[in-house]
Amino acid sequence: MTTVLEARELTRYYDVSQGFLKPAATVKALNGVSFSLQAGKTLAVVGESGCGKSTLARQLTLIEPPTSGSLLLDGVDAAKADRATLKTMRTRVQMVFQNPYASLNPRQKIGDQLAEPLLINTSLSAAERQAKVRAMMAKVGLRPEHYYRYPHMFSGGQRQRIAIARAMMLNPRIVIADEPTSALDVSIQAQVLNLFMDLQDEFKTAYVFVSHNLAVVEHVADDVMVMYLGRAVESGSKEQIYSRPLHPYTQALLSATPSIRPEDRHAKIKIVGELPSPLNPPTGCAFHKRCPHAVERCRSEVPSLRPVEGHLVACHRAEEINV
Amino acid sequence: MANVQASPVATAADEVALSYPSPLKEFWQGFSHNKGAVAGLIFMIAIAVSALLAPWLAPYNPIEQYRDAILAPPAWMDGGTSRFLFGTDELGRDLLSRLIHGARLSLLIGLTSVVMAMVPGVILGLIAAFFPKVLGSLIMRLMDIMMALPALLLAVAIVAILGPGLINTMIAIAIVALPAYVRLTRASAMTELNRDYVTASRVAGAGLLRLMFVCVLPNCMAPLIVHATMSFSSAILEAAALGFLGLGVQPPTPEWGTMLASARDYIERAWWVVTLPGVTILLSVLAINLMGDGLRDALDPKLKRAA
Amino acid sequence: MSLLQIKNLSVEFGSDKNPFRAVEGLDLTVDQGEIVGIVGESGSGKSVTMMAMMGLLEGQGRIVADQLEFDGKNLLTISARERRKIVGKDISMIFQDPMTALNPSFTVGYQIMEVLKLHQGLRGAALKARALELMEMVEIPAAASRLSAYPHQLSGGMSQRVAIAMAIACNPKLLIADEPTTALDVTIQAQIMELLVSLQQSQNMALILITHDLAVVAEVAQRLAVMYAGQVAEMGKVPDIFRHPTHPYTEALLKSIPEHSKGAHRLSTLPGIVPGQYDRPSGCLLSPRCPYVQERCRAERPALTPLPQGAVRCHFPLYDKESR
Amino acid sequence: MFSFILRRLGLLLPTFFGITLITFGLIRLIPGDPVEVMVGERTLDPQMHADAMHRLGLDKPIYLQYVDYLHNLATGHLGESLVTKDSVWKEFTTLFPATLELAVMAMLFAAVFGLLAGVIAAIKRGSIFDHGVMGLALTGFSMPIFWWGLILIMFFSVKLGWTPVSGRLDLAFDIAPRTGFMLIDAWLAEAADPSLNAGAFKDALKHLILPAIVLGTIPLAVIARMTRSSMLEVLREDYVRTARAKGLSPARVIFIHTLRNAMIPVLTVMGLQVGTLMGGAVLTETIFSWPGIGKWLIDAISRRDYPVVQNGILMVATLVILVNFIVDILYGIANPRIRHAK
Repeated sequence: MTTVLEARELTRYYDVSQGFLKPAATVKALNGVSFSLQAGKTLAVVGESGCGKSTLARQLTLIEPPTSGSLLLDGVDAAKADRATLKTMRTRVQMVFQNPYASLNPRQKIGDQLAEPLLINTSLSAAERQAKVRAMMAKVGLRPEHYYRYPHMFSGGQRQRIAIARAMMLNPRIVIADEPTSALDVSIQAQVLNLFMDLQDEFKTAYVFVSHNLAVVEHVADDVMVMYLGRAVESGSKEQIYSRPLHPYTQALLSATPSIRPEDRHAKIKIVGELPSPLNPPTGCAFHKRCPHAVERCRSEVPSLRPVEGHLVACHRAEEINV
Repeated sequence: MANVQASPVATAADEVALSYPSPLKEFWQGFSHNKGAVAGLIFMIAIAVSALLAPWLAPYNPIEQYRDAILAPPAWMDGGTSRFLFGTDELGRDLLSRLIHGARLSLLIGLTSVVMAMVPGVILGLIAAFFPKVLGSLIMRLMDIMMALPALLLAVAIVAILGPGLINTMIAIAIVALPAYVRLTRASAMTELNRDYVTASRVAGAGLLRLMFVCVLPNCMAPLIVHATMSFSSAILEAAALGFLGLGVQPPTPEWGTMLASARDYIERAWWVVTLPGVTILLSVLAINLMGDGLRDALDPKLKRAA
Repeated sequence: MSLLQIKNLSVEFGSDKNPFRAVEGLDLTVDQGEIVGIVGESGSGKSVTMMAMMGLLEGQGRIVADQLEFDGKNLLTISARERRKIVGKDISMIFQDPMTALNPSFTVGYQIMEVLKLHQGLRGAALKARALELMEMVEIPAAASRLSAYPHQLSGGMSQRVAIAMAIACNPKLLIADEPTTALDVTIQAQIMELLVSLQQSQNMALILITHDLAVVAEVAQRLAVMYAGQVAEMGKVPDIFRHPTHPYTEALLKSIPEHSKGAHRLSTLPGIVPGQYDRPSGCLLSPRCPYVQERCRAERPALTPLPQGAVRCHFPLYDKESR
Repeated sequence: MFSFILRRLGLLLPTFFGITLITFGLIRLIPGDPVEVMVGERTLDPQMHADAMHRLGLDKPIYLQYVDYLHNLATGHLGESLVTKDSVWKEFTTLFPATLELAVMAMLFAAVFGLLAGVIAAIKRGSIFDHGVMGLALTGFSMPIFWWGLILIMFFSVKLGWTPVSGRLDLAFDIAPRTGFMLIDAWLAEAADPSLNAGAFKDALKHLILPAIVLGTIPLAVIARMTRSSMLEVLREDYVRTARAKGLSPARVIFIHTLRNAMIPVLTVMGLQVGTLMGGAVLTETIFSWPGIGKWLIDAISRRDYPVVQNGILMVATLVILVNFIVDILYGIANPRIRHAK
């Protein structure tokens, strides 16, 4: 097992203008997240809007530097790499986006878009590039004549295949998939998920799979990290998270996910309140305002991620509430 | 392991994809759907042809004065002769020849000023979009200032400084048109920059110039082309207005607006010297604007969906 | 008698030369106080059906039906004015995206009170009190102050609650919820679904739940209609269909849910995509994608056949495997 | 709301300073010796030249000249006309009401008919009325208004004799300027002394009507087109569907739920038309010999009266940004999203 990607206390803050003559507010979109990703494995990042999962995905592509913390790719720290090294490092992380209609350039032919990564990063001839593109198109289930078509001529599912093909062109070590199936219909979602699994089998690519859909995550993930308001609240292997969730938020999420076998499920946990605004985060544990188990300590003290029952949980009362 | 090739997934979708026309054909379908646009296009082609072939098409030299036929009415009126189809002006010059040669000038001014405004406008707009913090807001404040000065007044002021004439008219009109291009380019580039395909190109390692001109700019072209036609027509109008105020191209050069200005005093005696140049300006501008509407229908996907 | 009876409803868009049938031969009945789910993928015509019934297509679609009756009133022959007395009062609807469903220029209170003024003639203090009561019914915290809030000041979940408050303002007999939770976060989804069900029970409304998510239907609905390309593929009771789907499409849809293939490496998929405007097959609409397809399916379009517990549109329904 | 206005004001100031930079630079960009240009004499005694340079402050470093210019502006010294020797500020204030009267009438004409035509065209989308109105609007938008003015004069004044050819009032009337708005002044004079000034108001109105139509033509076309497209866009919004689903009457859906939101972009466009109006006023006032600031500026340019050109343009630009500022504020009132934007 080799670690291809490691994040250490990664943070990303954004300054948000509050208006004229007011100081800009700082949004802590990502507030100290650490994980490591093994070659050929899938880490799923789960959470609701504002939890920082999309910010994390952007960070991992190395196109903007983190506010603090470090990102190690094959053991090399991206922040300490020189320009040339960074450029080659970037080719090893590629990305697939949520909205298949926005992730392809509407004015460029599919073939040209797939060839773009090769054109920029390799010295292959035009013919070699085309051959590679055609081979990849066949792999993702596109037909040769699609080469000269424009994105608007494809359905959502096909576009997502094209986007996956583009991400795979440079044979990256890691693919970041940000909600890649949430805009697709159920039957198309299944096709795309299968494609992800097949490509992973063939190329041994590691995935960071960002999603809010716990059912999809359960299918694709090896490891799961649950995020809430910029922090990881629980992380561990898929089996651990799904069979014995320890954090009240993870429990709530699992309970809130509708199931086609509702009778199988444990008691519903009613979770009250809105998602907190990242502009105005609660003190202490970010979840305490909605947590059924919150005590005084949760209001004042930020819980750290610590090992409980073999995986990591950020809850002061993890042991007490899970007897 | 990966036996995806055999997947029949693409088959059903292929028939759909096959029925899509090529982009050019699709554009023409959208454009020709708008009958006004087609009429405008035909009219403009006629104007452009007569402008190009002016020395051969025009029956007379536009500045030649026929003293025996001052203010001769058009051929179809009482007293008109077939010698001067559209009549003559106050100095006995053939109106038709002057209108045909005037088309050259108007199209030249229009085209040149569009290019002179569009190229720097697009570049400034892209810079403003890619560097929104310092450089971008600096550019935009500058454009705000230029926008605050009424277009015609600014053009008049520029000509007042530089002096009247053809080149200065073009420069004045181009400067006046610049802010609109900058704003439009910036606005559409900003929207495109937020789209995932730009991030995808970035992740693929695309550099700044590639992002600007290969990735983003082609997607901003639709509104820019539409705007370019509209600014082409307003350039013709502004050139004529400057000519009318005596600040544009100087007589005896046959310019439509200048023709109107010098004919003003004969409005009661000879309506044609005022009416014909005006109608020519109106029809040309209208034709271009009709084309602009057609282009918008054909190019702007947002409006296309709505139809 | 059923509250809502639809027989053989078709909705056609486009020109006469180039028509597109978004809904074709749809039958549906809804009884008082029940929850009916309508499930289908995008473009299956599930929203169009309900919009047609409510008269919201604004003359764009041509509506044909044998019967379209709500609460004893024939919606086909009724005048627009009469229809408006029912719509928003006895039948009301909430939509998918709560952030765009409220008018940004008016306060939440104004928009709720507008319905009450129109249909119940409330004025003054009574109006305000009822609006406040509704806000509390949909569990909006600090309801009194939220009445003067603008929609952009509310979160998606709160906006959907406001939309629900507007929809239930006149105690409707039927509430149509068109993908009410799709645009919301998981935990908020659960809250909204729970709210809808509890209101449905306390007000004794009928609820039509339009969704693409089978799991949502499995949790709350009693009956279910599965739509495919503008037609009802299968109709029946929720437990029956989830245990023994009779239409190949329903079966495929269920199987493609990741939860269904727990532990499997690959998901079972339905190849291809839903036919669009130009590529509708002449036979059964599912025939190009159906794993059980036979000659007859390609040639002949099946009719909706009644079953003891519902109906199915298939020449070879899955319950009698012997006939294949 | 207060902080919203403050924010907008913050954007306004740099624009204003930018404009002063431009108008300051204007004179200095003219090729040739500034004193010669100003005085208009080719050969000047060197001592007199140096005196003139000193008197005009042109011997100071350029940034100090700019500071002086700003200081003069702040204390209301806009210089004097080289031709009339009157202060520019005085000339501006005497002439401005004429332009304002014309512009207000033109805008009123454009707004009323433009909104009406746009709304009806949107409601009756695809009808003959829609096509007709939009065709006319595009024609109006393409109109060379100096020619349009001449044609109207030719038809209504010369041929039919319905309206006067030029000016603001017949010479037979002698009306003391009180507000500067001829309509109001004439009405006041008529009310004060009906025997002497009978018909003055009607005459003033007759003088105003053609120029207002000419000046209002392009804004009318722009407003009609914008209103129609904005209405059509809003009619497709989800909240309009919600309004229909509430059982509201079509009139209520259109006039309460659609029009209000559709007005937001129309308002912006109306604000932008103020610039067009000021530009158009130059042409319209020239054609109709309307004694306003448009004609004043053109005359100044042709007479090379640089202080008038410089500060006249500054005044006009200031006016335009002020009006746009007011439109911005109105925009905020019409659109709660903007008002509350952080």
